[in-house]
Amino acid sequence: MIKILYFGRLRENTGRREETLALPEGITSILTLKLWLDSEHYLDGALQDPSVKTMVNQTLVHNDMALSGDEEIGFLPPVGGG
Amino acid sequence: MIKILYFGRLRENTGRREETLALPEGITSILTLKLWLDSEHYLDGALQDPSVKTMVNQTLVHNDMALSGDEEIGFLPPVGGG
Amino acid sequence: MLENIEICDTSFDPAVKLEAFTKANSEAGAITSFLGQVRNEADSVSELYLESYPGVTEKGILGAVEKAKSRWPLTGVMVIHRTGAMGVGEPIVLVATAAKHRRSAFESCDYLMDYLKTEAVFWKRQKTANGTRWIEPRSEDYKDNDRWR
Amino acid sequence: MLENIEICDTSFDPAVKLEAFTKANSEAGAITSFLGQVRNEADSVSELYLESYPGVTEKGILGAVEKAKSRWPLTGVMVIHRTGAMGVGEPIVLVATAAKHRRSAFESCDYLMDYLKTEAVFWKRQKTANGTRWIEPRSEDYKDNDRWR
Repeated sequence: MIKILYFGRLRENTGRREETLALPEGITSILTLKLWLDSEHYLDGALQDPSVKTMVNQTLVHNDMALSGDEEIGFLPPVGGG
Repeated sequence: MIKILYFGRLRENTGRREETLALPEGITSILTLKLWLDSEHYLDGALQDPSVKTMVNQTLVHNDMALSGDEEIGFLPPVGGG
Repeated sequence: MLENIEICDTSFDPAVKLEAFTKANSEAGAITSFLGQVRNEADSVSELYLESYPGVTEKGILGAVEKAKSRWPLTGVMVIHRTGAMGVGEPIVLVATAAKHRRSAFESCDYLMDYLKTEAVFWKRQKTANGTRWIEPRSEDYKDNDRWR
Repeated sequence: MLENIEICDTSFDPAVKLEAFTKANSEAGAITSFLGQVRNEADSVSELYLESYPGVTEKGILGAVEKAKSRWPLTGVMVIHRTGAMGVGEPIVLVATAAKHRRSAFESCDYLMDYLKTEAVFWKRQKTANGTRWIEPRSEDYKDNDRWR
């Protein structure tokens, strides 16, 4: 199972803070997962926005990162505190 | 009467925090007052040191400032707090 | 080296925190602190909401503190950051640094605030009279942060 | 504009002063503070003694505060400075500035500290194991102060 975390505005876009699911058939990388989620949740490209960063098991990764189906995946819009 | 205030190391050089005296005869400016005090208190030129600033009635003045004999005169070595 | 990093989802008292830090660093010559509070804006911000990525956020701040310690000779560092909902006047962030001389204390505190504003893993939502919006660092914030590269 | 300038010849509690300042500036976004304390040095400073020129010292600090206010959009300024004899760990100076954004708060606090270190009318005597000596600003202090010209 993969656990997906949505932060900031992505949480509002998706209507959820997190979801846990089996990696759908044919989804093998961050890029394909993003495209699949985008269509699944009607995100209008929100995950494709270049300002959105992805973490796999709490480490920043690129779109071509392969997925095994047993990861924590975080989608991070631009950060900033203080 | 003039009131003379010595600060910082000048207080130790002169052995006093302040003194009040009548302007001695012939002493008409800061420059001549400094020379007179220097010899009076055996200051070895301490008041002539260019780092020592002079205030008359709490305003910075130059050596050629004339004295009337009714002033508060402060001798200030280099300042710095904090 | 005294170090205290806290991310907390309930209000904290900056006076209490800073007093403890000052006591623990009583022989440091210089302590600089920065307190960020929810501003009262013209368009009346009534609430600020911050979220973090637990684990990732702390790790990032710890990394910035390590960088600060390698760059300046510090004797103490404290970073306290709120998450959750905050009203006007409530503390958001408190950073304090202690060093022998004031330049190190000032610069490291300034550096850590720039990190927190632009790189720390937080998301910030503002509630105003016109609804809510997610806010990102201003271009000045990124520029400030670039000073340390 | 909240303003508080104090020169005091007995110890003050920085936590109490800063808490009052923070309360009075609860709607400012940013508060920077600097606390200078008597350091514990290798050559064991056992005491620091500071004297002022009453009237002149206050006027000078007030002038620096006015300059800070004209240079940065501040909502509050506090300067508290000790005179007399102080032991290791005792507070010497506390400066706090409040503004909408952090850059103004940081820079004005830094500026006021540079003024206090190099131009404020104080004289400072250090007592060490080897006797006493009057200390003047370091060349770094003058250099720091030149940044604001």
